[in-house]
Amino acid sequence: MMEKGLMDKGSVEGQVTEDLMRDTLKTREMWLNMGPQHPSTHGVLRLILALEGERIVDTEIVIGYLHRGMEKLAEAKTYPQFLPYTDRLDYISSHAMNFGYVLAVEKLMGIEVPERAQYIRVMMAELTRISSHLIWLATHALDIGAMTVFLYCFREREMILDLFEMACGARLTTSYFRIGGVAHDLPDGFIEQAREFCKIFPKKAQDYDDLILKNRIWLSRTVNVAKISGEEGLNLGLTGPNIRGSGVYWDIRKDEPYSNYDKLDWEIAVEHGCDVYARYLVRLKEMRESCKIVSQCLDILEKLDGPVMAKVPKVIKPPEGEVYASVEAPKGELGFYIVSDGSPKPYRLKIRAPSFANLISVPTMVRGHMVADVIAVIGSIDVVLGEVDR
Amino acid sequence: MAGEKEKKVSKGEVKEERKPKAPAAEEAAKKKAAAPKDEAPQEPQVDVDTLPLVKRVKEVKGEFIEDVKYFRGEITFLVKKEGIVDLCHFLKDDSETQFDFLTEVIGTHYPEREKPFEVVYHLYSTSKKHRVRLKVQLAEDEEVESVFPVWRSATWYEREVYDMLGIRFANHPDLKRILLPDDWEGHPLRKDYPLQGPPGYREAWIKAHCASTNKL
Amino acid sequence: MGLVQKVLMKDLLIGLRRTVTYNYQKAITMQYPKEKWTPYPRFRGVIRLTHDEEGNLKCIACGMCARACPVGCITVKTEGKGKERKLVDFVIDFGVCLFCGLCVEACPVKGKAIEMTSYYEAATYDRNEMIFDINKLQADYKAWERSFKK
Amino acid sequence: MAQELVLVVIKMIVVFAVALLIVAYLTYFERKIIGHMQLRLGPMRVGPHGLLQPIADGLKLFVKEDIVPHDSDRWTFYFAPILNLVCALVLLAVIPFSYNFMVTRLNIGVLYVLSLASVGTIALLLAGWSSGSKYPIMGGLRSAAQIFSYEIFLGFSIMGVLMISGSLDLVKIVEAQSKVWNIVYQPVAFVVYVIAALGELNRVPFDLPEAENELVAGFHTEYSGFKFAYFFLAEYANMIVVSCMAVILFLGGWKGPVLPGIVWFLIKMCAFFYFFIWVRATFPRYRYDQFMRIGWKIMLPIALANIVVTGVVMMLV
Repeated sequence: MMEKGLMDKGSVEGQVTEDLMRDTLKTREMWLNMGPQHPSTHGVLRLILALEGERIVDTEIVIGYLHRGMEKLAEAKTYPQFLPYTDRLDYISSHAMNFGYVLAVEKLMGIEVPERAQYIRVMMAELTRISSHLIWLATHALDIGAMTVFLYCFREREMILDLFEMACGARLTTSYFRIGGVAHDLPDGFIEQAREFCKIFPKKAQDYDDLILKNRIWLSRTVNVAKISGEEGLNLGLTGPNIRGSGVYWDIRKDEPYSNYDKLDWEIAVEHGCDVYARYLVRLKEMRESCKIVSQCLDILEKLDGPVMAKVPKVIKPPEGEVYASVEAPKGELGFYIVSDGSPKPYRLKIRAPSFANLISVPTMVRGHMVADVIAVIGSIDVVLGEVDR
Repeated sequence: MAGEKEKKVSKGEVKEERKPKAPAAEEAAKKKAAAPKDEAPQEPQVDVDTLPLVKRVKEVKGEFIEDVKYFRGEITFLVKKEGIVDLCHFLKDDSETQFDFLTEVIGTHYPEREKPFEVVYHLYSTSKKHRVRLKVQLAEDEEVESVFPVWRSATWYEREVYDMLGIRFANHPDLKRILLPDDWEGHPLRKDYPLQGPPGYREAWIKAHCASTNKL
Repeated sequence: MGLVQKVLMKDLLIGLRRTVTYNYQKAITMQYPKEKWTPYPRFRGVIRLTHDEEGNLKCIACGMCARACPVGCITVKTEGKGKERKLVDFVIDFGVCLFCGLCVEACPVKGKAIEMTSYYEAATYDRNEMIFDINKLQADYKAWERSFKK
Repeated sequence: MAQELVLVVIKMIVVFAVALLIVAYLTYFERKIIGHMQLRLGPMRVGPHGLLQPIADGLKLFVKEDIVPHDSDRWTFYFAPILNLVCALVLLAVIPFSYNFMVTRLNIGVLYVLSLASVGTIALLLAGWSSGSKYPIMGGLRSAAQIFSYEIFLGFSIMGVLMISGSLDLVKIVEAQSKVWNIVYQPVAFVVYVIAALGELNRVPFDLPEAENELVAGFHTEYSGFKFAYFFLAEYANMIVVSCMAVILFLGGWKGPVLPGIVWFLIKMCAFFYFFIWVRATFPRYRYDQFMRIGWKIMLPIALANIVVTGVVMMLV
């Protein structure tokens, strides 16, 4: 099965034959099965690598080991019932997933969300972005061998998860957003604790920089590895920090501002290196920008009072029609396409998962590199298999 | 709406809504009174033909466009099946549209329609910052041309549509299942596919994997 | 980075300094079975049924929670119709439960007839033990909470 | 004669038993130190502060199922871990822990250590090859490449020391450092030696043969139970040997004021372990080709230049 899959791409076969002709010695490429159980494939990703020594000739990606049929399930759930399921898409940034879903339903129904809820949402989404990027940095560094960064990142992530637990009652699968607002208002003491986090975080982030930012080993492992130009990246469906690492100024929060992002002061993080290191820098910068957004939101929330839920009918029955709403999730563009037939259940719900799209470019990125680089590349594009397989 | 779906809805909902029905209706009425303020600017009677994007497309590739819709600020083109790749090439390269990014490809199944399948393309332009939706309707055994020559990312999206709905794409370089195992039977996102898998599948799975627990 | 710095391995020494300073700081580990995490008041743990002042269950057997549940893990068994409706059994399968809290939100009773406690040590060796019936759902976790709360 | 033989046997038993115990506890200290560097506690459960953890680990490995892969080369598969451990332990025989505390005094001690150390690496190659699996063979190949490149400049780096002391006898080398340690004369050689030692030991940042994030576990992916323990012990025994050699060659062996020689020796050795563990906690891992490039293009020329400079200075002084 796997041999056939690879051979189907005519160009690869041609490449291999050419190599065989060139070498007088009859050599054959080795097939290496990386995953679904492998320390650095971030879950259940499976790569079939065709190797020449340690150099990669071709890659095939096999996914679907975590397929739960979310889209089919959605057709059998009412709109509010599907919300907890979205937590389980990208389970390390569940607020962002909720955000995309509720925005789509609100767009479909034409609900206006109260100001206060808007800012709470933005703040939570940005905290999620920081925590997601922290996990990414932790695992990416661990993959390349710097294991201490992992623990330092998790230390800060715990602070964010504490905040989540305080506001939502759960640390990971938060289910905090509701169609028309958020489930509860912020609890007492939240703002102070969040402020403390914003104060501490930039200082603590210095630790990761000390360990790897200028480290020569880190540089030699990431600079000029897996280069992909902005144009090619767009062609291959890259979004989010990955495409911003290739010099494309594209952030949905800026370009199609939703939920008051346009009223806050922040910058798009863009790097022009196009390589693993550039993507690393983009995310580092994004974490700091998110921190800025969070503290701005806190300033506003302190003064702004009001309801956190819009007036929403008890049974949510959107009008007939279809909408697509997208948010800038930590991994890239997360979109929900909902087709409604006027009943309380979506007729069709499609999730545009950023990790799924980001994976498409992996074979292009790793061609010609070494086995060790595959790990660096997978780490750098930040996949979460819950989202890829849905 | 399909009879089956209708039945399911009524079975599930009528019973449930016995109590909240009145408040829900009230709410809806209240909302209707309050809503026009929010909804009205979103849903005015926009003449779609005046939108610059629609104008441009109709002007150059009008022969492929069957219909244009406008809902919640989103433009949808219903495209003739033959013209999709041509239109995509145009939308990508034209200086007024510049849709350089294929967001996703979606398949939808409407069993009661004459052409039951619908392939939906979402396009985005990173320079113009606008979006558009293209739709192609297909009959049961029809194929649509792959847009893989325009955007390479379409390979995976189209594989997913094939996997989930069984819609075939002509000239696709590697059309096979992507999320489900290669030997899977059926296409789960079709409306006639049962929610808990093929009959007997769940029981067989429990027997094979959960032998130790008698209740699941 | 200048050549001198490169030869002197400044980049590496910065990292070494960072790890060695942490070597002599206090660890942040929480030794779980010995020390336990005290959840915040909103924590969504195991669900229980609440009582009114007279010690009766608040539940009015309306079944709203069962309908709100995304996974259908709640079963409310009732007897009689209309005003005579009586609660016979209330079963939650925690093996399926998502702990999303939608059931509590849906509860129409004043002061909520079901609540989410902070109890989180609900792991079992057998799937069947995760199915809580009406008696098990009235368990009190106050003592458990007090055992480690500061 | 008989008395002498008994003495040698006693020394052997003491050295090996102590070495194995130290090796076991090295794993404990490594876990503890790395833990604390990462703001964790490390092992805490078995015994007070986890002090019995190494024993529990050993027992666990002893009773674990011993898996032999179907496609493996059976006898080589069994032989490789034994060879690895034996090579590591035999090296300890010539290490002078103090002036008269050693199993045997060999007048070509340095040569003996260098040659047997490379045999130990062959065991890794054998292990990788005989497993009949792809990840181990890649690990094995990587370790083979390491023998060829790092062994060479490891040898060159200590050449300067040998020139100064004029002997291959480890005791004489230490005696030659009575006044000034060799590290003062040979700082460059010391740095080269440490880097080569990290490469030779497969430690971070050069732990390519067993890079767990790429090759699962490298050459010992297929090993389990006690055969795995052999590799584990050998790795740490090698760490002892390399640290001992560094102490002898560059840090003046057992020389030191007030305290008895053996205590000085152990203190210096422990400082070296700490350094290895410290490095492991801090750095990422090099890629295989970069590792080779560092060896051949940077370290080897430096080591050669060091020899030339040492020679010239010795001629002039």
